[in-house]
Amino acid sequence: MSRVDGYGRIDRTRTLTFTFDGAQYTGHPGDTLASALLANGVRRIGTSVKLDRPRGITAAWGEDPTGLVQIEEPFPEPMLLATTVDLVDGLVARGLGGRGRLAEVPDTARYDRRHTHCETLVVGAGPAGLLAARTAARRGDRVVLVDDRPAAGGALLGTERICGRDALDFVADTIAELRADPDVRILPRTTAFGHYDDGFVLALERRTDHLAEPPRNVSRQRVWRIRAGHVVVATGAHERPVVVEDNDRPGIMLAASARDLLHRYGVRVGREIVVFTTDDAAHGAAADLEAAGARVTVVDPRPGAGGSATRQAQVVGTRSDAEDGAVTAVTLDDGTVLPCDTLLLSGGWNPTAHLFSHVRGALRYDAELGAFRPGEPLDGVTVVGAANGTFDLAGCLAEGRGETPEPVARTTRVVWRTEGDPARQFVDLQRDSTVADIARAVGAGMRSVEHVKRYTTIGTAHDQGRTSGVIASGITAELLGVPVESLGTTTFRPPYTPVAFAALAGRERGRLYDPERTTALHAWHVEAGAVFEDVGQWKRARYYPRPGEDMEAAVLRECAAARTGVGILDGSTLGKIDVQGPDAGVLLDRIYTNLMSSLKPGRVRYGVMCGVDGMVIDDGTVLRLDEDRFLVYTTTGGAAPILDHLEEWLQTEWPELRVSLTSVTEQWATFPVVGPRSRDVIGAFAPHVDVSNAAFPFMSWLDTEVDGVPVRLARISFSGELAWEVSVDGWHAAAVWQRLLDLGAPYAITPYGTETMHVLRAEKGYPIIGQDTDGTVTPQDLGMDWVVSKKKPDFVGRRSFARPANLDPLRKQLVGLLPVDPDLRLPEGSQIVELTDALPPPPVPMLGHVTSSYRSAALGRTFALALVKGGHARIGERLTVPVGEALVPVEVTGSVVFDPEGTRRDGEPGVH
Amino acid sequence: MAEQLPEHPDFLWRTPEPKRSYDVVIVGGGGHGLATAHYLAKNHGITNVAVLEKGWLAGGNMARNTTLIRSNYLWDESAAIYEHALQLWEGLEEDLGYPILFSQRGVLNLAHGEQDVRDSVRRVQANRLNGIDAEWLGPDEVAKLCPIVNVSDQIRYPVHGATYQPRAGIAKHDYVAWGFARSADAAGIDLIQDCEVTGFRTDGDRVTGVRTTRGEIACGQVALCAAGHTSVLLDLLGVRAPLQSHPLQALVSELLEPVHPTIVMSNAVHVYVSQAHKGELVMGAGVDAYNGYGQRGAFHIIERQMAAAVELFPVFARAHLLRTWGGIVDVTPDASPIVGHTPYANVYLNCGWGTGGFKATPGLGWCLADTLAHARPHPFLAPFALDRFVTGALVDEHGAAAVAH
Amino acid sequence: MQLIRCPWCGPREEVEFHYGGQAGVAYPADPAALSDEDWARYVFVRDNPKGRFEERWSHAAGCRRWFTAVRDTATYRFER
Amino acid sequence: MESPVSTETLRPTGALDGWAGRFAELPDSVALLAEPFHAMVDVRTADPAALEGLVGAPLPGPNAWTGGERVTAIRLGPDEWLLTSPFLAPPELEAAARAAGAAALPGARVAVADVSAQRTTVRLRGAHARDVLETGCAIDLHPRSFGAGSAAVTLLGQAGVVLLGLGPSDYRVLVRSSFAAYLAEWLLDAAREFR
Repeated sequence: MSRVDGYGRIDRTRTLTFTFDGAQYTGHPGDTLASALLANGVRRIGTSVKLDRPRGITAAWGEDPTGLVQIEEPFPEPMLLATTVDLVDGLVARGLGGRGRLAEVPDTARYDRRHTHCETLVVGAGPAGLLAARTAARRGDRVVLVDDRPAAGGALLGTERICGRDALDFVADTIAELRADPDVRILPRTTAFGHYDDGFVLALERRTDHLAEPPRNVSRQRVWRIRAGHVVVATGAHERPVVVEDNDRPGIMLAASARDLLHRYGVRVGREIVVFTTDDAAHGAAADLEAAGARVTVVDPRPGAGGSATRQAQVVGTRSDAEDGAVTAVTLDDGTVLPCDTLLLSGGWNPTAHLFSHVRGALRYDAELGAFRPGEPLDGVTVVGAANGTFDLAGCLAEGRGETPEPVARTTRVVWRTEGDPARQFVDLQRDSTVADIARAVGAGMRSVEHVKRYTTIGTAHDQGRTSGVIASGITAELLGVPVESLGTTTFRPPYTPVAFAALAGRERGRLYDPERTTALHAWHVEAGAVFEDVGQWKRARYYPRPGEDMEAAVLRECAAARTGVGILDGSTLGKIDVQGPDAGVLLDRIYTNLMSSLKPGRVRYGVMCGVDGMVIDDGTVLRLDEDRFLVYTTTGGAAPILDHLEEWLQTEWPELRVSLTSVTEQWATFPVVGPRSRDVIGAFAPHVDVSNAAFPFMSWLDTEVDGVPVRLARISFSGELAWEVSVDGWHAAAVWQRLLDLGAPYAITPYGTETMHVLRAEKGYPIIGQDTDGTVTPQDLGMDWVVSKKKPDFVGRRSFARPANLDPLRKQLVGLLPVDPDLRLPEGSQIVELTDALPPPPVPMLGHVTSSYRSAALGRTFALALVKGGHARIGERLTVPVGEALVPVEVTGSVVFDPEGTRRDGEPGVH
Repeated sequence: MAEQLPEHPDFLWRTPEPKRSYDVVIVGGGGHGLATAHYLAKNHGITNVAVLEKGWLAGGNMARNTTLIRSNYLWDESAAIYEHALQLWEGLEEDLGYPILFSQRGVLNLAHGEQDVRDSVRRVQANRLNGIDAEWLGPDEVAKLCPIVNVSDQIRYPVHGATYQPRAGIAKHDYVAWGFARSADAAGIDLIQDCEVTGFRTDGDRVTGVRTTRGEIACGQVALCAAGHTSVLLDLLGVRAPLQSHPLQALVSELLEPVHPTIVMSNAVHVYVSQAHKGELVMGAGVDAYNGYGQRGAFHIIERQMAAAVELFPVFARAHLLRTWGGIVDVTPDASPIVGHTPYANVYLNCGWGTGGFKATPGLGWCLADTLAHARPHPFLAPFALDRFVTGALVDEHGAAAVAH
Repeated sequence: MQLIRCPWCGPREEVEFHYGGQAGVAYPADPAALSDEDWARYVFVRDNPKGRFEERWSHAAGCRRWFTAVRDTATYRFER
Repeated sequence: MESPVSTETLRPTGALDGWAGRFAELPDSVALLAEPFHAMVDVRTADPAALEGLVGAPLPGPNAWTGGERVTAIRLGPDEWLLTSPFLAPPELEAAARAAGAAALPGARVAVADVSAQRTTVRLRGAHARDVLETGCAIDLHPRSFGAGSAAVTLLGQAGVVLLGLGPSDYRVLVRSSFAAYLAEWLLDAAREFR
């Protein structure tokens, strides 16, 4: 055991048991998996991805490139760093060889997100960040302070003193002051992982993994969406190793990480430690480890660095004769071999400037530092402390206060690597990429760091080049003989650290993945046993099967009811737009292909809309309510886009028109009551209304009241049958629906769904926009020249009708198809070719495709609608539809296959 | 140990100084430009060619795409060029002598609603009649091919089935680009990096020279292969084309043991996933709505993508997003490319591939080289001429390409 | 992830807005008088600059009003 | 033909009638209550002063609502307000708005549309009400930014809403009726943490 008394913030009064690679160990609350493993003397964590070499823990936190583990219990999670996994009782983990395993069972943990706003966001609760947060809070800002570790303090964990006090007291006091401020939110265990425009920062809070018994109703992880007036990046720096031969063995670690492990977890990473550094900070780490009982030899090539005990030399290699592959000795450039169990490396520090870089902050190379640091400042972003390349404590505190610190002379010697075999000098320990790989890339002609990165894969792994990126640039520059600044570095992109997919999905899963829109009758449909279909976000009743019925049987029954008795549909999802104003008719004339301004109040007209490209985008009926008021019905899917379309034209093109548009889709529930007996039902429903053909003709409407409830009746038919649409406000929808069912009971009124609606309309050749059209179909293609006004000088799309391609006689046109075998229903989507007994070799010329296809109760046979090249001229011809291996002959007909004369519109002759 | 990628060759390309003049100047050193150079040399013996790249070779969309290769497009015109490309992909490794890791693992395009099913059957039938491998699969068959897809009818938008193209696949994008580059370089073609085009010298209806940050270069013919930056070049020429450049994002996870044997796309819930050779999940997101040249997009698009992914693939819940990035895609009104003549007699345009440019790379390169060699559009490219927007004869692939990749 | 300033509602998240492309492209006074080329230019061709761009946006999830804003397509920054 | 006579009157139903039981299970810190049957009328005008008499106060400016004794006005857009009233029947409110509009300045047209059933209302209050909203509403809900009298047309989860600040930890949410069930489910789910 390498746990040292008197160090660390773990709770030694309690013991936790965990399993790693099949063996049981113990640790304490406050440990990470890495600290507990090191405390138990476990140094080898896994093997490397390419060369299968043993790998240990290289750093104390998220910058570690080697200590990857697979969690198995409490729930499988791949590719976590042992350094960031909180130890809990019963944890089961294993080391990885570079690839993780996904759980086979669903993750039932909760994830959520939370928006918050502040004047100042401070990322990082080290000395600079704490001061920045305190300064902002004291001036009255709302402050959010996030830090990715469980406790604040950052690098203030060693023996530093601030204003004569122990640094940790300063941390505690500052946190206490911030906590007392209701406008300060402190988020520990929270990693700011992405920085976007306008002060938008995303941060992942790990809320429950450290708890012995995570509550089920609390999210495991939360994505904070922080909108800040000002972002203070105080994210510190990552220590940079010096690359030496065989630098990938377990037991080789960054110097500051060893110090961190000692002070946070009471883990002394070795007894015989060699510290190889070209920077001053590691001398502090050496002193702390020595004080904790280790024997430490410091190797530093800089003349006069450290005390007299420091050896002025360089480490050029490591050796291992240990079973776990851990380092057992290092070799110096003067030939000395120093036995040891641990090698700590430090070549200086790389500012953690990711959050600055995410918003396109330019990084510039600082040759004294041997690192890239923030360059030109950005509006709304301040980088302070080590993240800004300011490494002295006084400087960090000054920057935290918003002051400019005194410049401090730099003493780092920038050494990327020492002498040795480049094939065993690892630059990216996770990708097994070496100095030799970089040399090969340069030899192959690569001159850009991006190419070198891709050639060598350096920086593409889990750690995204935190410890390797700058070194790779440095070594590449050396090999090319150019300055590092001319090469630059690869781009930092979000996320800063890996984030679970489920955390980003948040609560948008299952039923909340996308809203389900429902009509006022939804409960009734459910009760009635409806089978639903998704129509955009709507749940619409597709059919209502009776016991023993499949869809076909149910739809045949529903169709028959509507054609011979009476049926009723919930058509409430149709879009409805209230169009008001003296120029309402002018607007609609410009939007619809036909004339709307000539419609009389009390009357209804069908209309078609096109885009400027002349293609049909929507259709529906228009009711003129008043001189200056229309009610426009759109398709279900068209409700939102068509309102947007109208608003766009009105506001951006014709603002002079005195018109206003209001969506009333949910205001009105609409129920088509359809069939030869519909007059009986409507007559009973509104007994004071004369429902005779003479008094209430086709395509007219009126408002009335039933039991004091305003009701609108309109004679509109999407089936060819005698029909009324009953509209009522949504409050009274359920009651009116039930009333219609009660009154229709004597006529066996039959609720029908969207499938029956589709069959009935298809029998009449009425197209469904989006099913019988696909954005390439004009009104003329649909055989609807009659809906295109010849009188109006212009309307949206009109000019496009005159383009050459629109005049092509071989355009695809809507026709009916009757399979020669009346029992064969063509699959919708089937392609159509010339009549043939055998297909020629591909490519086979195609004539079009089947858009709608049904079995018709009224016809006693199947039929289809199709878009066919030059289809209108082909009526009467036979064509072939390949279905599976079969070649199905079909006859082209007009698109109206049922009651083409329209005799049923006013009810069965003789009735009324 | 995980599966390893093959090593790159010891030598790839020279770093030449630009000459004063070339027979053909290709603007844009991405996949399309490099492939065109390769086929100019290989098929037509034309090697006095420069490829001008403003940054590093293949550093734009070629380095940023999600590497899906398929040819199951709806319309005959699209099917012809993409199928030509797919057939070239099938022999490309041999042609280039470069291990491009072309893995024909098949693509499933999921259908989530009745209209999706109709559109899918329509496309499958069209593909088959065009000689392209395509099948319609029910949910059970989808689950057999890709067991991790949630085909339960209890999800918000249940899977009603899928189209399947077995010959579709993925390839390693850098390897493809570098293979073309190495081949072109070996044939004597100059690949010139850090060379941004800043203007054109014109003489009547011809362009006689290209002005660059590395001096002026005289040219016999010019091919514009600049993808998202095409409009910037066309502005220099005073030519207008119906192009809008948008950010398109993609992302990868960490390395995972194999879980996903094929490629799954879903237009309805906007997701597209494959698992690359080393084990990372590669996913494409939707296009950001606004115009942008920033090679980055908005994060809510990624979040929505993740929600869709976890909904369709519950096992992905604890996979981790490792890296996101963005490319710049040039989108046309009909979601089909624009290739062919410009108002300048010796300048050819190749753009508007939107989200689908990678898969076309060899096919486009082959046909554009042929176009340059014969100074007329290759028959596969003819339908994609700029003048289709005047006649109205569009090749509207929106239905098939809403999430194209 | 922009914070876009609606002239009527103030700054709101990008997701509340609908993008409308280039601003100031007027509907032709007499489309019928245009050549096919000119009509195609109106229907399909829009500027696509890298840099300053005058655009239309609609506050779709808010007041539903269209407005014109100037944005840099390279940095995504709106001019205030 | 004889028609069966219905003895029942046509009783109104609210979009969230079925949810009362689940709402009742919530603690006071996240209390949810459906408030059906508020009359609502959409008014568009360039002369909002014409409606002051009806509302009993000047019509509110951006991101605000004003409550009179019987009628509340919520600003939806630069020339658009939503008048609501739990006391008046929809036709009464619509008629009152039309009557008020008739007195508008010459040329300042007033358009009025009854939208009472277009949206439904949910009241959310309690110590954690803001926490619940902040899981899916991106606007700044800090009381200094969004207090009593504030209003926003915005998104909550994936539903478009009109959000009203009534007082500390007290909000009213107006949602399109077809999204009401989704929003109820969403709110209940967000409130799970506080149960």
